[in-house]
Amino acid sequence: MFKKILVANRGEIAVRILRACRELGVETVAVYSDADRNALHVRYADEAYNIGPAPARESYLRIDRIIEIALRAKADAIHPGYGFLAENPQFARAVTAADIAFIGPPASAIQAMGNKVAARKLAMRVGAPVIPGVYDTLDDFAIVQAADEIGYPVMIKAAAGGGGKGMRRVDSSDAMLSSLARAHSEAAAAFGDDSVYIEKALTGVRHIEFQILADNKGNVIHLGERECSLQRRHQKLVEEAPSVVVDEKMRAAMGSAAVNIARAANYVNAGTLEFLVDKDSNFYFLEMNTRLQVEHPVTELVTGVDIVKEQIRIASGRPLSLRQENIIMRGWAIECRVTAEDPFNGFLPSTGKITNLQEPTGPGVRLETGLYEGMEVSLFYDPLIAKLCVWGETRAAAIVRMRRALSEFQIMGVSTSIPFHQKIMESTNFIGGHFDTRFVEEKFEMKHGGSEDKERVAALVGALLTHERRQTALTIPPTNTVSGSSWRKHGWKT
Amino acid sequence: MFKKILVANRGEIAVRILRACRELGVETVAVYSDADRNALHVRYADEAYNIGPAPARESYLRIDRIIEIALRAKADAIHPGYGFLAENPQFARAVTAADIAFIGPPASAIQAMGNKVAARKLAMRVGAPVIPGVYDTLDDFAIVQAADEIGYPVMIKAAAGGGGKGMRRVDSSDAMLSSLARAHSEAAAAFGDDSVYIEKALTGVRHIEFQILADNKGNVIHLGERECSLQRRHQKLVEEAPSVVVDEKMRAAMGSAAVNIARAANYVNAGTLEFLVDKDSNFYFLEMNTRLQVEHPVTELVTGVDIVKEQIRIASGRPLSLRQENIIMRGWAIECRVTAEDPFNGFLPSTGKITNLQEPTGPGVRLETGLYEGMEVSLFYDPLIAKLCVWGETRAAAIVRMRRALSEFQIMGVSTSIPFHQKIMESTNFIGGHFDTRFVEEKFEMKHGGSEDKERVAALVGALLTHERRQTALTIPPTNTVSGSSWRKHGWKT
Amino acid sequence: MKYTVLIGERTYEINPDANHTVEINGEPHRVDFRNIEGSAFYSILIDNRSWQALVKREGDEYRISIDGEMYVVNVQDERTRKIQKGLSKGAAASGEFALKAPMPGLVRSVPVQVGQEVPQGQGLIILEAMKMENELRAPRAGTIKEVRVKPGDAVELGQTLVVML
Amino acid sequence: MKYTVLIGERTYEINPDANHTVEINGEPHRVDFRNIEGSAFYSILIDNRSWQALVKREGDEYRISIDGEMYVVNVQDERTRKIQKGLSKGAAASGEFALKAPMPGLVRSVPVQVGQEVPQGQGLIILEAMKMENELRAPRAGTIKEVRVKPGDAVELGQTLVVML
Repeated sequence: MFKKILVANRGEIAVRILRACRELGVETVAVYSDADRNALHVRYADEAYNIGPAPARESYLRIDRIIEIALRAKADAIHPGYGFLAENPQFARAVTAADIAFIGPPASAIQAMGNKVAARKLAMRVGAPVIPGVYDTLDDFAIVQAADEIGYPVMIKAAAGGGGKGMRRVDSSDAMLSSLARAHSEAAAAFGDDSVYIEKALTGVRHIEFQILADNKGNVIHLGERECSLQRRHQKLVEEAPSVVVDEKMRAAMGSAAVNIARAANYVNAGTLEFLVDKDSNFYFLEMNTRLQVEHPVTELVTGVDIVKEQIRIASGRPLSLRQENIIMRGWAIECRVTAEDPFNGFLPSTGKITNLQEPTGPGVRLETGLYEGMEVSLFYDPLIAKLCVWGETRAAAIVRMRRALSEFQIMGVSTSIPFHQKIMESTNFIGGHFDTRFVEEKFEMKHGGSEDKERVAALVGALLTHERRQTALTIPPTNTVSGSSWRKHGWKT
Repeated sequence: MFKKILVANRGEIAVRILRACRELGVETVAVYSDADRNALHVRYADEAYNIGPAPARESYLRIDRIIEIALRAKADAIHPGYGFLAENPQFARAVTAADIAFIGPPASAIQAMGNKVAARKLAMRVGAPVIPGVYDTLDDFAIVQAADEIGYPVMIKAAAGGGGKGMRRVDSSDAMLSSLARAHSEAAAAFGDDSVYIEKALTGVRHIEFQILADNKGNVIHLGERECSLQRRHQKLVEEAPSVVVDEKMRAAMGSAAVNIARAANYVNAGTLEFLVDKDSNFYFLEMNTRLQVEHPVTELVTGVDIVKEQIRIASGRPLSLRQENIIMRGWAIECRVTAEDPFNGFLPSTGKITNLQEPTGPGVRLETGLYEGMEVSLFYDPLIAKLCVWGETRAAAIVRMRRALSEFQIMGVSTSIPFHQKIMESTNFIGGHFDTRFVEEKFEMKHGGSEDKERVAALVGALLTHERRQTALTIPPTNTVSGSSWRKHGWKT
Repeated sequence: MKYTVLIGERTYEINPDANHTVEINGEPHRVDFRNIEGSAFYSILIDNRSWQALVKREGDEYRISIDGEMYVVNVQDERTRKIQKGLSKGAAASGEFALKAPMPGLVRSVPVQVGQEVPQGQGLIILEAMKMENELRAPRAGTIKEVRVKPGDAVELGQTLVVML
Repeated sequence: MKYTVLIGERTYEINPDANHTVEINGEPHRVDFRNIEGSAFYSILIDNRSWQALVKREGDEYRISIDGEMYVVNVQDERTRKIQKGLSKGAAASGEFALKAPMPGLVRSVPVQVGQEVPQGQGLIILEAMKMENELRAPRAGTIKEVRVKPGDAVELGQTLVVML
């Protein structure tokens, strides 16, 4: 086992990894930007080093500094978390070159799966279904011919792509040539590589992914699926495990496809295979995420496996202690990604200081967070501020528990996505399991309007606080703090 | 299902039950004493009613007031929690007489199992092993004869007893008559009934209990065992599920004894059968607790069953949806009872205001608490202030997780048992599973003495804060708050 | 003292000095209102109904969260209300309004032109910040007077983007 | 300014004004000390080692919890220390000491008698409160001067139970 692990990340995921290390008895090193000096991950780690100014490119993306600090602090491993450098093969390579273990897949696997066309070809080679499309580099004329064969609508995507850039949907043959021209130029601008490919545009599909674990002895298992269809602009909002549309047979088929692809890629460590599933339960491999996934807790809650600890064990050279037959999903888990965004205002990022915080707890609730009172939510980093996860015996039990936990979660200082999550948990479509990847954007609407009862209480509280201030003002000099009241008006007393 | 449930309790267990109600969509009524106006359970409930002054006998033990409020608020059920009125058959009877459902066993079962001698006889009738002893009302001469047959040491116990009162251990025949005389008078004073019985005093035993659930259709199942041997003066301190000394065969035997006793008592709702287990794995029925147990969360964590929700469902007349074969224990759970007591000073109760609070969270951690910043911990009620529970894949994983969670739990304002729990989690005897009910009192010692490193940091913090105050005093008038510092002294900067 | 409380478009008349009760829009209620020990949390029992409020004062306004729902609350007593009534009539609904960048970012598109009449809620600017595109909307109906940015411009926090009349 | 810090029996000399560093018992360290936004929590980096402190001031003392370990910390600067040195020499170890009830309760037993010499840590009173018996111990060695209660007495918080010399 490692003696000291550097966590090259911030926020809730850094704290998550530091907790795993503390439980494993491994010493920890945090790195932080100027904006994060007081962050929880800095306080939680055994050692902490500044790596530069607030912007990520000057701190959390600085490969050179991170490795320099790992060497200085004598860390023998680095965990990249997700985001930042987690899927950067240069980083994995530089870490390994410095004789430090990289807690993640080998650089070659990151690179191989990073090319979307190469990944799909690899999936096809092992017989995993992919979305009907043309993955070869063809000239535009051949692509148009192929599109006619596949049938419209089709998606044009950049081969080196990711994050929706260079992606466009084409509904008919007429628009194909002009769209291809624009896709080429966008791809060239974004990735320095103008090659594109086409895929059939599927509608009414779900986004379902499989978690896999692979050791460096060739053992590969999967931990079942996660349902991630609730998205907005390709950002996941709510995830659950298992999925209502996956039965045992389908799980076995998709799981074995996932394991076969990972094995063909010589994959080691934790990874996620993303699939689209259509209404007829056909599934298609989409891409692989070669890192720990944001939504890994839902899998942990239903399987009982601690994925971060497994990552660390695998990276330290240990064989998997789990076999496929040990993996049994029990109950149901849901995660809400709580972000500092205003759901009533087009999810506009919200910044400011967290002045008050009340966190949910109790049965079946797991909160992953880097929040604290006094924290500044800035625009430098991802708006994700907490992941609220629940487990229940059934999906229904998990949904009502999530409602309960959301009602307990109070954050003052920034707008958050909590009202959105509350609305989702009340939505009959969500409760019935009827949704696809377009659900949030096409069929879901956020409207203001709390209950009349609550508004009346708010009015009363405002009046009583003002009343108190008026009376206090006569005796002591007024301050700007709101506190200390204990006020009572009883017609009669119990 | 019920429409509105009154929770006749306070503190963490009231909040636990209110959470279950909120998840079930049932409205809730809290009751509170004058000392608890600001308590979490008051704020969490939909309605709240004052029931009298701080002392429990004038508030939480007032059967008349609680029923009056239940009727006024139109509650159709009452949950008693544990302690207070939970095992008072008059309360159960009065609730039922007011046409309100009692979420617990029938009064007759509370009464039957409340008499320790009657409970043991019932156990013997169904063939469950009990501690060798004499449970008939004999004259003292006959008792001495019986003691000689059983063999010393023996325990004299009050038939109507509980909580250790009137209980005494006798090591030889010589002391028997005088001890009996004193036991009679103590029992008469404490319970108004001087009858006593004797039992063989077992040494090196473990306290292991079984959770059962019984519906009113005659279905009875058990949810496996809890290990509760870590006690101090008959107060449990740490519990776990399962137990290291119970294997599948023993679990089946003890579980079936538990189920048989409950069935013979016509028991309905949740209950707990307590056993002693000796070094040779012989088990003996001790007594039954006819209520929700403090330590129920460890069973919930390993079985996935929500015991409080099951209690409510059973009381509303529903049959058990679970069968014995559905109950599968998975992983390991540990609970630490965090109390406001000073473990370095003979567990002296500690009172005061909670000025600061940092609660543990993250993977596998469940906190049951009624704590909040500003709360007054008083001597009116039980010193239990929080239950910290963890789940891990294995016992070892649970122990290291508990250490991690304890290290995150910061409470300022009262002394707590947290250092004791930390010491237990580091103890080789505990880690090895080697302990019995006398372990804490006989083999465990609390010594002061943090690490030198930490003391040095404390010294530095004190000096820097004083330094800051000295400098601030020159410009602004001093206050008694400690805050606002941001101080930095770097030989060089990273 | 009676208070007039404004939340959104609704008005509440609250009199804490009524005989033994608090009057809300003329109806009497038993009220027990407690601060949780110097924090921003309050517990309120209204006729034994229990509520929790989390309060932040911002100038003359309160932001009050009741069991998670957020309300912006304005309180006026009888005197100040009479004074303000004369002054502020309709002020919010007319006059110049400057849309400022709520964060630094990159202008992706400007779907309005000078002279255009826009309804309330019309998107005025699409601003890219972090990984997201954010639509900035008209807070009320009006006419576009100036457009000070164009697609591709990098803007600072607080920079004026569009001016409406 | 140099400070002398007392924790239990140990003494630390701390000089925050040393050139570019803080000296702890003469050894220089790089220190970065931050309050967490007006709370009682502090983050301290000492030569990049990270610690969290939770601080409560009580009169002249601090109660400081470092990662969960509690320390009672007394800080004296050079001047006050010189003054106090003359006054308080040995004061804590002699003089009268009154053992007061730390909570209301019932005296269960009094295992000491007037005139008895007791070592530090000797149990003086067994007090029953709530469900528990609590042993109150001698904070230092001494002689019992008075015993003011007997078994069976109900006592109030703060009532003097035993006086030691």
